[in-house]
Amino acid sequence: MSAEPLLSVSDVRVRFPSGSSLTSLAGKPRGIEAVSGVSFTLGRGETFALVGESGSGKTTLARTLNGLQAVATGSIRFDGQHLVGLSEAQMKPVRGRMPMMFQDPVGSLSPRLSVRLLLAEPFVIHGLSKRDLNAEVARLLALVGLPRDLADRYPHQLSGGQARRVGVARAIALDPVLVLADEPTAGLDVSVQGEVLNLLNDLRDRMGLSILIITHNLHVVRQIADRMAVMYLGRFVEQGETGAMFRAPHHPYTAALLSANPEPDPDKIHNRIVLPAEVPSLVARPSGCEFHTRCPCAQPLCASDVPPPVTIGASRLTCHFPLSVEAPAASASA
Amino acid sequence: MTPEMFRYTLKRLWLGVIIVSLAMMMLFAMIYLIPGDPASVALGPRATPAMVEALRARMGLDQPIWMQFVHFYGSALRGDLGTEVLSGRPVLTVVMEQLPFTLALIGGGISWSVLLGIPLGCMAAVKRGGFVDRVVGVLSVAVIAVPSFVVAIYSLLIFAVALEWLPAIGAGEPGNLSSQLEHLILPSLAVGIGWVGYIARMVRASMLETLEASHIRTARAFGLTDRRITYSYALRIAILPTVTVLGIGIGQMLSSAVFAEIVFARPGIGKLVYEAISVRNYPIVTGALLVTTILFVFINVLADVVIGVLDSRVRSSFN
Amino acid sequence: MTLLSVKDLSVAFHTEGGRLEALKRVNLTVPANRIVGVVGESGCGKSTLINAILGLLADSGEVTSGEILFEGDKDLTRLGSDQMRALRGQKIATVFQDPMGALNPVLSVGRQMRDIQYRSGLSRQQKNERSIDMLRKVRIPDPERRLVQFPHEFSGGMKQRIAIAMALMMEPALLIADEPTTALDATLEVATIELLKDLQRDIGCSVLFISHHLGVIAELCNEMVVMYAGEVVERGTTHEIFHNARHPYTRKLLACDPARLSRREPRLPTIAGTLPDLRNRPQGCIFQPRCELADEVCRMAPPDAAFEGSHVARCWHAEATMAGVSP
Amino acid sequence: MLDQALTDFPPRRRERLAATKNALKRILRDPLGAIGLTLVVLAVVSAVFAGVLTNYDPNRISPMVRFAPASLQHLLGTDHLGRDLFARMLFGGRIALSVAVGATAGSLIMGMVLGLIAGYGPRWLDNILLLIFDGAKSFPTVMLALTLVTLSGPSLLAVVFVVVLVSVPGYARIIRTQTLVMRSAEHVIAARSMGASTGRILRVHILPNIVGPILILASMDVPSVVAIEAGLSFLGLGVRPPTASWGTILNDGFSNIRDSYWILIAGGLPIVLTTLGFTFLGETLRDVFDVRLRERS
Repeated sequence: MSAEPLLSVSDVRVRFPSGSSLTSLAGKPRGIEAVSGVSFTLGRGETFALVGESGSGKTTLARTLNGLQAVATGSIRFDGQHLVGLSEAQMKPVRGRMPMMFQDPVGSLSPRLSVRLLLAEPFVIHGLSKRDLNAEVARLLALVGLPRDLADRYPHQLSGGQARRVGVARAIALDPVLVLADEPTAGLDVSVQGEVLNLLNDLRDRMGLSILIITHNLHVVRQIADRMAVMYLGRFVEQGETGAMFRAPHHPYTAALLSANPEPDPDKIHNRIVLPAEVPSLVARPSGCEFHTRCPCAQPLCASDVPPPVTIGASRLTCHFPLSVEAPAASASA
Repeated sequence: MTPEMFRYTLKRLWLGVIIVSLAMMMLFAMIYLIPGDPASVALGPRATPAMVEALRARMGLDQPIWMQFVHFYGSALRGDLGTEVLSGRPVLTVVMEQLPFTLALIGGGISWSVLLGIPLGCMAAVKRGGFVDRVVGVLSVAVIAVPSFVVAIYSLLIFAVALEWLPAIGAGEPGNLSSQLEHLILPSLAVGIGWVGYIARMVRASMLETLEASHIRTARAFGLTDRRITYSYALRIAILPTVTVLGIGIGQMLSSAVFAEIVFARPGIGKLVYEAISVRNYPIVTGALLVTTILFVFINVLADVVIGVLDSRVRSSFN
Repeated sequence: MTLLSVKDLSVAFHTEGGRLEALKRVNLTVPANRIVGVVGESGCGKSTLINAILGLLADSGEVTSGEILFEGDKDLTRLGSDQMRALRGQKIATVFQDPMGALNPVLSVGRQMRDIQYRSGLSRQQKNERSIDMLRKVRIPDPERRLVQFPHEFSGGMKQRIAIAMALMMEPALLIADEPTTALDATLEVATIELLKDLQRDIGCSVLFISHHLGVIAELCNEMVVMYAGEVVERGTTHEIFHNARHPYTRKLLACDPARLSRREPRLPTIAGTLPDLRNRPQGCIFQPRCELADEVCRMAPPDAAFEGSHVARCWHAEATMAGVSP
Repeated sequence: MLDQALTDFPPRRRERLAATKNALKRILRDPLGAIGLTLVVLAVVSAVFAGVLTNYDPNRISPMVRFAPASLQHLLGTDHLGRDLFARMLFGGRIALSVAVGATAGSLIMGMVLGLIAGYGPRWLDNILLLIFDGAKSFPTVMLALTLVTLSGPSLLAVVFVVVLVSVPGYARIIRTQTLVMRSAEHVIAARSMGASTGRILRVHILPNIVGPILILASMDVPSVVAIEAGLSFLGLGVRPPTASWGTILNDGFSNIRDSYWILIAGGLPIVLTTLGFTFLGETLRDVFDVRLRERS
């Protein structure tokens, strides 16, 4: 790992406009903050996982890194280059080195293009169509373990697992250094899920890729991620080394998420932290610590004061009353 | 009326006002851009340049364009659509005199299309692939395709001229309802028949789609009767697109009504305009266009409000 | 006592590409007051099974053999549509997967809850009171006010809880839950499972719980059924199957779940091969083309090998798997 | 750049041909589709070969044979001026079809451009365009046509202009909605994430997915264009007499409705057959090509 991390994100905020067009014309930039002051770094060859409930801002964050979503404030540094404020044209080469994989395996493939054209697309977009595209397509298909004759099929003729592999092949077409994988196993059966994760792991080992993976499956995180971050209402509430966080979560929300993970063992006795109520809306964020409305350990202080960042071991978190190592939730991890 | 509904209605009305102003702006632009000067059109080819100039001044056409527009817009707002060239009566009065006849005709057309179209569509959807479905399928396409004025001419030829079952021309004796209704049958059928087919198809399609929805499966799984599922769970949703489309349909029926009035020599806006064209009575033509446009826009507003009442999702997603 | 027993049920669909055998000789029982899980990957026939039980198979589908006995004597495959409808919602209630689409979007929640009580003979007021009670039971805050609201005014988790409230309102003998937690976040998922457990205990009904999530099945169910390509390959108590799986498919399926791995593995286990084409089933054992233990004998239809208790596996080598490697 | 990709991977022509053949077969399998296709072909052929199919000049007046009923001499009889109605019908078809094709193509192209701009452009532009579409659509078609023709004088060009004006907003709105849906579709975001330019996204990832249904829709709109042309000509506001148009024939017949019904048949029958043909064909095309419908079966 070189001295400078491959990707460093610092205090990034992303806002979505809301309200009618008339009020926005009136010059009042109301909006909701979907990503709210996120900072992290990602080293070369490292796998970093983002976890959190739906609507916590995971996908928005990944799209922001790729330049699909404008940054309101903050900075993103990728491979020695600042990304915030780049034009579409300047962003283009970056996107070749930092491709994205999308949730819906079939839906993320253009329905009227054959697999051949889909796989050739990255080369065409990046002005590399002088290469022998047929050979490139064959190489990519082999790389992801798909038969050559699949090249003339259309997305709707592929199974979920096959479409996912085509998605992976497209992502690695231009020898990237970082892959942003948004729920790469969503909607896949467990037996196929393993294949896709193994493929990603292989590619990481062979090509030295870094991977940013978004998933809600914590078991997947434990299997493939080196480090992880837990998002809640657009913020990182805790981030750290995966093994340590599974062993000893310090933020009550992390502990609750980890415990809310049914395990395939009927004899397991669960020490579950059941969270009351539902996730607050981004439009009306709670005061103080934003998790206090659902936190089992909330104190009066939590409702009034924003918690400061704390470092415990390798974990960084924002909480007034972090859990000790012997937290009850620790028993939930295997 | 709930406050939410009130707000929605108000917003929808406001949008209607904006659209009408925009349409007026476009109308004005078209009048201005089209080669051909309203004054010379009104006076005909044998007018001397001096006569044209005089009329131009009288109509305000010699003023700068923005002044003309302000004038045009301002007087329209006051209900002043100009005066008829020949009789000197206000255009609005002349148009309004004829409007009820046209509205009656459109009302007749809507009655045909709703009273026949909705039940036919329902029947076709419920017994999908059955006899009714197939007959309705072919017939509805056929009646949609054939232009209404052709229907008008042929029905006049067959039922009035050849068979003499129904009266051929006029709107019936004033004050005699049965005579008026008798005179309404053929023209309103010509106006409405295409829409019978259109609505039948529409109801059928959206009914089929709704019946496939998962909440219908839920209702079945709770053992609700087929009758209740069809008529109060599915039809309520399936009818929604029909309401919107009927709003638009009224605009198209207005077009058909123009032809029906001319073919059946019925009083009404269409006949008024047609006769105005032949004598180059130009303010009547634009005045009638403006009145019918406003009518059409606000009928659509009404349709949207009705949808809002029927479907709470629309209300809250608006804006 | 057995509440529901499915015996040798086969269901076929007529499709453009030919006859598709969606279910083949399916056997399972749901004892009274128990929760039975059905687990399997996509295309295994879970939904067809539910639709067959509810009598809601599509027009192109047909029960070709077998019976579905409910409360001992009623064969659901032979009941008329009126008799079947009398059972649905009253004796057999269902919660479906999609919480967003499960409720009618243009009718208020209260109206929909009243409508399903149409056979109760209660007054409108009484029906509303019962609805409010049920909403309270599924922990919907402020149920009186909520009753007049429309589905789009509720969150996904709340909608699913309303669906559960509706299903349990008539105190059915059997609740069929078709992946009711799949569309929910993990925190909501466990809350919903806890809720289902509590309500099942209160009402004393049986539950047939369909899921592809092994963890949820393990936590919630007393017994379970493993399906593969339209067949029940193994069934037994949850304990037996998670600890002593006999069918090679079950063992593979369990091995694939990353949650079962105690350590971080460089390679996650997978099942080689793909699901067979149900229009053209392989000869003999359905899993044989993908099975490492397959041999000549597997080309013949395998027996339902019975073990201690209710444990059954449809495999020639069920004994051998037992002796083989542990999962 | 797409073109380059396509030359690198030439689409296999044989496959395309087979697909076309297959589609044709499926259209003909449906009785409505077969009738529709036959009628459309008939209309097109009779308009194109009008000069070959009849020896009569459609405008030649023969006072000797006024109001002649149908006979071998005059297949559809003659009108009040003794003109051969069969010839007038054939030449009228030329007017009807050229207006229909020209105006539909024109509106389609304009609608597509505006719809793509509204759907993929900035939101303020979308809002403005939407208002303009709504404004333009709020005129009742025939009333607007009457006004414009009054101002500009009757002409074919005015008819085409009216048709374009009233149909562009409809097409544009549909294309806009589809574009909006596509814009947030995952495959388009995926293309953006790879760095594809806006032009490429519109051309390769959006347009091909919406153009099919729109073309089918346009083919189903041909009847209403035919109706507008014939209708305005019927009122004497489209084609100037003595030029033959189905509408002017109908007008001649209508003026003489008590003397000779066959003039009405010569004017009305082709309108009925053409509109039915296009509608039946369009319906079948939709059933054959609409992916959503196909998936359901």
